Amino acid sequence: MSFALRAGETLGLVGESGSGKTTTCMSIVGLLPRAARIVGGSVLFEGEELTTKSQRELRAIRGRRIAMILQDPMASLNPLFTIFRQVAEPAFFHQRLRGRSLRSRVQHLLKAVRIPSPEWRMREYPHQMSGGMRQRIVGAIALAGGPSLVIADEPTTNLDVTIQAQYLDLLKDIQRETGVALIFVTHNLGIVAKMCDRVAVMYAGKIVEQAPVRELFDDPKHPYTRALLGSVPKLGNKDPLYAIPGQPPNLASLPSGCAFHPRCPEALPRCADEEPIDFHPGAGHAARCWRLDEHAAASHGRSHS
Amino acid sequence: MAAFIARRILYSVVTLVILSGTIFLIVRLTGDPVLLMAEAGASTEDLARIRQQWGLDRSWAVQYVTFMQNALTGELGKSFNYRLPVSELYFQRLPNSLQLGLFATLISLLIGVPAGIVSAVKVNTWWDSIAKGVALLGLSIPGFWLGLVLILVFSVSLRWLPTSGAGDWRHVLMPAVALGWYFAASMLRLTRSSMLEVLGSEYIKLARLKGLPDVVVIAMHAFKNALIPVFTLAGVNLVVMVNAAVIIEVIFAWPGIGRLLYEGIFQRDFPLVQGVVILAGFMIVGINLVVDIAYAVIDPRIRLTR
Amino acid sequence: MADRILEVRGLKKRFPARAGLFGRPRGWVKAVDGVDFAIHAGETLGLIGESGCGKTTTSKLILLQEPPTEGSIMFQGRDITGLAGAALMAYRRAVQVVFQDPFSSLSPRMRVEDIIAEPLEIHTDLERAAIRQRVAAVLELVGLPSDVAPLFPHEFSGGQRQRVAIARALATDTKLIVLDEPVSALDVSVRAQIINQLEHLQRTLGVSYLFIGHDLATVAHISHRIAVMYLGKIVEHADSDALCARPMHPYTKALFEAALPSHPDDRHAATAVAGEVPSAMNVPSGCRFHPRCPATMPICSQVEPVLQPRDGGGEVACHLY
Amino acid sequence: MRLAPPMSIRSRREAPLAAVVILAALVLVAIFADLLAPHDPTLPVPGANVFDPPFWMEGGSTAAPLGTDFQARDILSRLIYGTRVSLIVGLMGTLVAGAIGTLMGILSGYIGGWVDQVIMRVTDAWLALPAIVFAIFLAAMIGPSMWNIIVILGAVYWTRYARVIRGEVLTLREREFVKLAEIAGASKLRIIKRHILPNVANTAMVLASLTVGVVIIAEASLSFLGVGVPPPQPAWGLMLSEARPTLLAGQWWLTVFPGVCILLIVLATQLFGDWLRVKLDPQQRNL
Amino acid sequence: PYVPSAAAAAKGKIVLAWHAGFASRWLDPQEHDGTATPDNFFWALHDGLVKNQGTKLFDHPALAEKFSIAADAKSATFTLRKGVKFHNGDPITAQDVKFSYESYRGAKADVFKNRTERVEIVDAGTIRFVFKEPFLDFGILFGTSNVAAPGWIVPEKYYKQVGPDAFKQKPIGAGPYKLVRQEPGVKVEMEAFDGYYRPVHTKELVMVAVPEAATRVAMLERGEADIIYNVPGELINKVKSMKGVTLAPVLSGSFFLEFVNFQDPKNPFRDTRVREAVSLAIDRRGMNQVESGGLGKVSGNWINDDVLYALDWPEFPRNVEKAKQLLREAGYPNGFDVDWVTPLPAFYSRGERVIAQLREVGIRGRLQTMERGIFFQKLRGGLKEFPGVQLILHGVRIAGSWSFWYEAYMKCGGSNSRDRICVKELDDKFDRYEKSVNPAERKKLAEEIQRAILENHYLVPVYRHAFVNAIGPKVAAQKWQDVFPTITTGYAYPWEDLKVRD
Ligand SMILES: Nc1ncnc2c1ncn2[C@@H]1O[C@H](COP(=O)(O)OP(=O)(O)OP(=O)(O)O)[C@@H](O)[C@H]1O
Ligand SMILES: Nc1ncnc2c1ncn2[C@@H]1O[C@H](COP(=O)(O)OP(=O)(O)OP(=O)(O)O)[C@@H](O)[C@H]1O
Ligand SMILES: [Mg+2]
Ligand SMILES: [Mg+2]
Repeated sequence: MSFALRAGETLGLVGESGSGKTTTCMSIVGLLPRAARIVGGSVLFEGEELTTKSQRELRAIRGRRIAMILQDPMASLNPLFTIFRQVAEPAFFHQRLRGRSLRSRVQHLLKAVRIPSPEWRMREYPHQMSGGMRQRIVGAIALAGGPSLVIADEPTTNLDVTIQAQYLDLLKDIQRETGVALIFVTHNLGIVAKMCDRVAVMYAGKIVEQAPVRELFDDPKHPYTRALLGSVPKLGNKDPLYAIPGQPPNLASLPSGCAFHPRCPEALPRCADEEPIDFHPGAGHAARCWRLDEHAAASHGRSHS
Repeated sequence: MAAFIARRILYSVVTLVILSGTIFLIVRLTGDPVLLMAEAGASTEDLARIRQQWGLDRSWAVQYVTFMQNALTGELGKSFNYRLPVSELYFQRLPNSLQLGLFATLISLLIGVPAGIVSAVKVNTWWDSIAKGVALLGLSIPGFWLGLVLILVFSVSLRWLPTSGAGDWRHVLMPAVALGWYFAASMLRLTRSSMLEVLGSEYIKLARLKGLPDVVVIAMHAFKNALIPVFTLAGVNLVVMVNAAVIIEVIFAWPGIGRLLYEGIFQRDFPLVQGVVILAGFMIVGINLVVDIAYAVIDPRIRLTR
Repeated sequence: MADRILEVRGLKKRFPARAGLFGRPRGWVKAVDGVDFAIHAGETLGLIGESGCGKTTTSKLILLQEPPTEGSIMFQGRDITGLAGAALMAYRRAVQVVFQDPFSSLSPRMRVEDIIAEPLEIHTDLERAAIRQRVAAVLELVGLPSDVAPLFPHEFSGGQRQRVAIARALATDTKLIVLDEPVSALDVSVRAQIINQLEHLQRTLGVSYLFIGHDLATVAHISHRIAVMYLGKIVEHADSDALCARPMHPYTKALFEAALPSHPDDRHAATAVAGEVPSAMNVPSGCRFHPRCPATMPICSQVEPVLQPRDGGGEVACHLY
Repeated sequence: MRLAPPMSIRSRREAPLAAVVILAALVLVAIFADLLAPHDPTLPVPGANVFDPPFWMEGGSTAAPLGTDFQARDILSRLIYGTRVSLIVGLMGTLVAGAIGTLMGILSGYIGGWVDQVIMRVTDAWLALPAIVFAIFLAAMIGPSMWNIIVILGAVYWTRYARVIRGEVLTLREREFVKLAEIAGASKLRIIKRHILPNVANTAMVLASLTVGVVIIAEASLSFLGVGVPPPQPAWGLMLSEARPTLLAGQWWLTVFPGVCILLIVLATQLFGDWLRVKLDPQQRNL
Repeated sequence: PYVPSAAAAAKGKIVLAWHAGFASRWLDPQEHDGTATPDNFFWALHDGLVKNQGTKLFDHPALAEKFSIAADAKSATFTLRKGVKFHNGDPITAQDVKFSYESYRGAKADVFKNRTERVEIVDAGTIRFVFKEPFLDFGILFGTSNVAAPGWIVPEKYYKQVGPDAFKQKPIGAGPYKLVRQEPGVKVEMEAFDGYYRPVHTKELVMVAVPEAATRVAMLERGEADIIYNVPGELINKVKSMKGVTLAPVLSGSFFLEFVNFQDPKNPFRDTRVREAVSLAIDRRGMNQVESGGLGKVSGNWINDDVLYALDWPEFPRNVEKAKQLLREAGYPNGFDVDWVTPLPAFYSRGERVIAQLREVGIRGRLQTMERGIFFQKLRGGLKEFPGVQLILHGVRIAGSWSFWYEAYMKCGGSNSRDRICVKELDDKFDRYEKSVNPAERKKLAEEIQRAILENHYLVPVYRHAFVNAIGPKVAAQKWQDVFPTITTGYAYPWEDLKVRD
């Protein structure tokens, strides 16, 4: 898979559970579990190759230049340390701030994520915060090192709708103020619609379609993307939903050819044997589907159902 | 917090009542102490006299009530054998037992905790295998055998250490190793599994994502969280080592509480056995309280919510 | 849709919070604080609200997992709060539930056929063969081949498990199924399958649903009527279409505003509602939404509004109207 | 960039071969002790002396290949029969402890309320009672015998099951399949039988596999204190404990052979238990 | 003759490692429990009017310079040695003797109380005990170690002042050693008393309790202990081989077999031939060799020969063939089963040997083990605790008189025999013995009874075992008897005679 992202841009990474979103993010920052390893490819960050860097060099990048917001705000704060300490750590280790300057830095960060009375709140512990506040604190930690890229891995799945809306707005504000680039991992197309400039759709560990957000919603090229869009209920619309048949595949035993072909309503015979390649139906738009192959399109296999 | 501690104390009292009742029954069901106090040819009148002298002629219920009444005033009765108040005997032996228990705890911690951490951090490497091997050995060698081998090697053959008895650090070394060895294994296992659990948590992931040095992540973030169960086990183990290190104390002729208990049991020294077990119970309860409070110090969730 | 299968009146549930030394509660969590609603045969009632507003507690009360502190629950015209013996069993047989987590709601040590057969074993004295037949039939109903019966849950995907859970709920002649966020744990592509399946089952079997969720679009899609809950109270209820067309309570409005766009062009700016749901232990005075309400008035902090009929059917509890 | 396919997880590894082989061998030896042992384990070897060394040493003979003990009995035969005794003690002790503990844990966790309180307080009290007090108590009540030792060890070690199982049940009780059964009208007994018990079985199994070794060592310790499996039964712990003075006298074979047997079985059960734990409990909670 | 500064010459230190934990009550002769163990402490810290020493049974004058027992055995008069003192410097007076006697509450206290009419202080140095009736055993009971201790003197003033319990913590006596420090149950440290009337040779005497035998031997090997008690059979050869170490196999208790309820018609042991067969089956020499390193004694009588009127009896032969023959004659050609063979705890290995030997003649027994306390309790419970066909292997040491043995283990209703054995005609004879005041008649009766028991194999003697101790190189001794000279005990007193090698 490949994707690229410019400074200040927001990329949405959409896909179902287990499609490899988290793994992708973790491999960018070089923190795959012990059992996993990158078998090929490269990660270029501000012109530097990350995959070949040692853990030591990566450590200097993690937290400082690339930060990450994890999915579960309840679990991602250490219960035994104060908010101050946890927010301060990146600045303490990376910028080597101490004493008063460290304190004011932390206050500034907490203010930035709209924590009320930060000088008082930072002395408290995570369990004293509500879920929304915790998630904002995790955001503050991400910002602490002054990163140029923040990867947010489903940061709002456990939040209430109203809190989620607040948080998403906050992220946007911060992005506007600091100009960080954002990779937004989610399975919710609504969030993508709200937040992102570009979208990459993942299926079974691969990016199957990538496009600017409007283009993707208006003119999805990959059948999976289309199906996904069709399966989401919309307010004020009570028509039966479009249900993708079958179940998401198990990554350990992927179908041959295009991984989506067993569930695909438009599958061609070749889909079962040949892995599709990238097609570029428009500027900045890429999709991996044999249907986009001109010749194949001419000789329709099955028709759209 | 106060209510929390109060509730813990209430639980402890219930525990102690159950404990005292159980031990009271058990010692009485195991036979007549008077026969062991008298000579082989003692007459029935002799026995009756001794029985009366110690209040053993009264009904169990009366004996129990008296016992509990006295216990509440800190009076655990007088040992048949030593003719000393049980509490006095206990506290005479306590320093020795504490010395042994603390040394052994230290040894078990020094072996168990670092090895457990290494084994968790380097899980499934040969470090891990070595650590697990050590733990297995610890669990599979009976303490008395290890004790005698130690005496054989370090006292008899090498002549480095005294064989037995209490005294300076050289005396405590072998019993502490023989005692701590077994507990080191359980310490190792526990440290390992609780470290593994913590290391897999989201907040450790986040700590790594912050770009913190591994040492900080493991020593500060992970270990502090993994400490709590280890702490509890160490506390309970300490109490066991202090109060019931029977075998090691016998092998090394260590003048501790374990031997007091051991001899008390075989002599049917009711007040002594009851007293030691109840004081041990107190200690368990006390240690648990200390551990609970220590939790509260370590863990703000408990400190503030309970 | 005239016959009310379930009717709830003045339902309240308080939980003691932080018991003191001798079990003396230091406060009360008013999880459900006076709720009325009715479900008609063959109808779906959607229950929506933010986390902690008492949706699950309401369902627990209906399922008799907790005794209500106050109020009554009528099932087919009969109060069920004091039921025992055969009448209770009859109720247990008619009302089933499907939970959110398809991984936790099936016992990992039981075969699918035994899981589905359990209510049958409890409530009927059918022969093994008959039970097996019934199991096969309900599996068919939820779109699973009947040869999966002897498998264990871990051999299924999330969506399939949820189907098994639904099949179990249908095993007896069920009248009402409580669905507590049945699709929130599922993959996006599978959600639609389950929702379609549920709708299909309702059409063919005529069961009623109490559908609990917090995704507005999903609830609106499946429900005939929707009740909006806030801090243990229903603040607005109406027909699904009417509610979507014109939410009236500021809280309902806030929910709609916070809902995510379905297209990038629908993006709207910062939401009107601020802050988070207060704790159910100290419910604000007056209207419980007033501290967060963008349209709050002095009266809101003093007088608690009651449900009043609203335009387009349904009721709303707000001083604005 | 391509990612490696899902990583093969080591925890799925095969059962530890060594452990399985040792355990299987011990079980076979225990079953066929009568066929394997050259002599009666409780009677002197005719013609042999006390403390004959193993056959390869000077003064040893093949009549008693691993030497003789203080009663001129054949050590090999005693070890072979001892496998039976030690395995029975280890397994049955574990079983008794497991049965009591699991029952207590389930009652405590599932019924809750004062039942829970009582059981937990009893557990606390039990933990404070030294095993030896129990041992002598039971020996006094019903006389010392292998079966009493089993009961004693069961009575001592049930608490660890009770605690762990209770914890497990507390979470199980909140699990949705249990709620579902309750809502469907299942009785408590049915829920315990069909839903709770099968789901704590794994935990109990893991605990059990880790307890066998502990029980065998505990038996040896009780023998040391004179309240273990009574002579002349050839339990390894008893052999080791009876022969301990000879360590000093240089008759190493008397303690080393039973010692090695104990080491082997504890090692094997622990290895097996570790494997089982990883297999059945991938989160590796603190059992 | 009183030597004022006898202890001035005392030097060195001897450490004695014990096989048992110490009980503080052992430091108070007033509560003598009638066993040998406390005598260790009495002999160090206290002194009696008379005591046994060497081969003298009870008539060795100690605090008493001389004594006499009236011919009619109705009174006994003792004259105190002059100038003797307690450790605190107080002189020992006749009043202390009277007090000690009258307030004595240990073993056999009831016997003394019942039989004594009064205690007269004749003058400051003379005291007379007057009995209600002839009290022939008075000397034995009064002066033999290991029996009773009303003749051991405690300081009345001090004893009353601190009370019995505190006395046990800080006893003050008249013995050769005074207490320096004790850790109850663990250690007793003593120092030579320079006011003792006999020379005390060693300055410091320390007793430590070391329950584990191997550890004691290791201590001896390391020089941490100079005398150790109770070397187990397994380690006798090892200790023998240690340099400078002397084994001290003191003859001790007697092991013998009891046929429980043998008079029962259904009991195979009812037949004298069967009992004889058991006797013939026992390999007494082998047992002695293995269990006691050959240091015990294969005696004929089950009663130790160091007590009054003990009958000397030749060793019983071993003859497996004859035993089998007798069993055949008795109608047991294939032998029979014995339900349980119960040895005195924890001498299980002796029990196992007995079983193995009986097995050779066809008698099949199973070992029954029990904890020591339980065993004694069961003995007292009588027949109901030993149903069926049972054998008990007793190991007993009772000092003083043969009659104490008979009373405890043979007499119907005896303190240990209870209802398991009842031989009416012997008991009648024993009654006559008890009533008799004629020593010659008593001796005759005693011998008749003992002979009857042995000839009829009512009890089967096994052997008299050695209580094997070991003496380290530091202790000056030519032979072990120099350190363990006293009969009727297995212990190393009199302590004042112990000497450290120069
Ligand atoms: N440590 C691991 N060992 C083995 N397989 C793993 C591991 N971590 C992830 N996987 C597998 O890799 C695949 C991708 O996982 P990943 O967590 O990246 O998915 P995701 O898209 O983030 O899913 P979700 O939406 O559930 O967070 C999954 O099939 C998962 O089972
Ligand atoms: N057993 C209980 N004891 C005490 N408080 C409880 C209990 N169960 C629920 N509560 C409290 O009652 C309130 C309502 O909880 P409930 O689970 O009904 O909310 P919900 O609407 O289902 O939320 P969610 O959307 O998170 O599932 C919450 O504040 C919760 O903390
Ligand atoms: Mg993920
Ligand atoms: Mg809920």
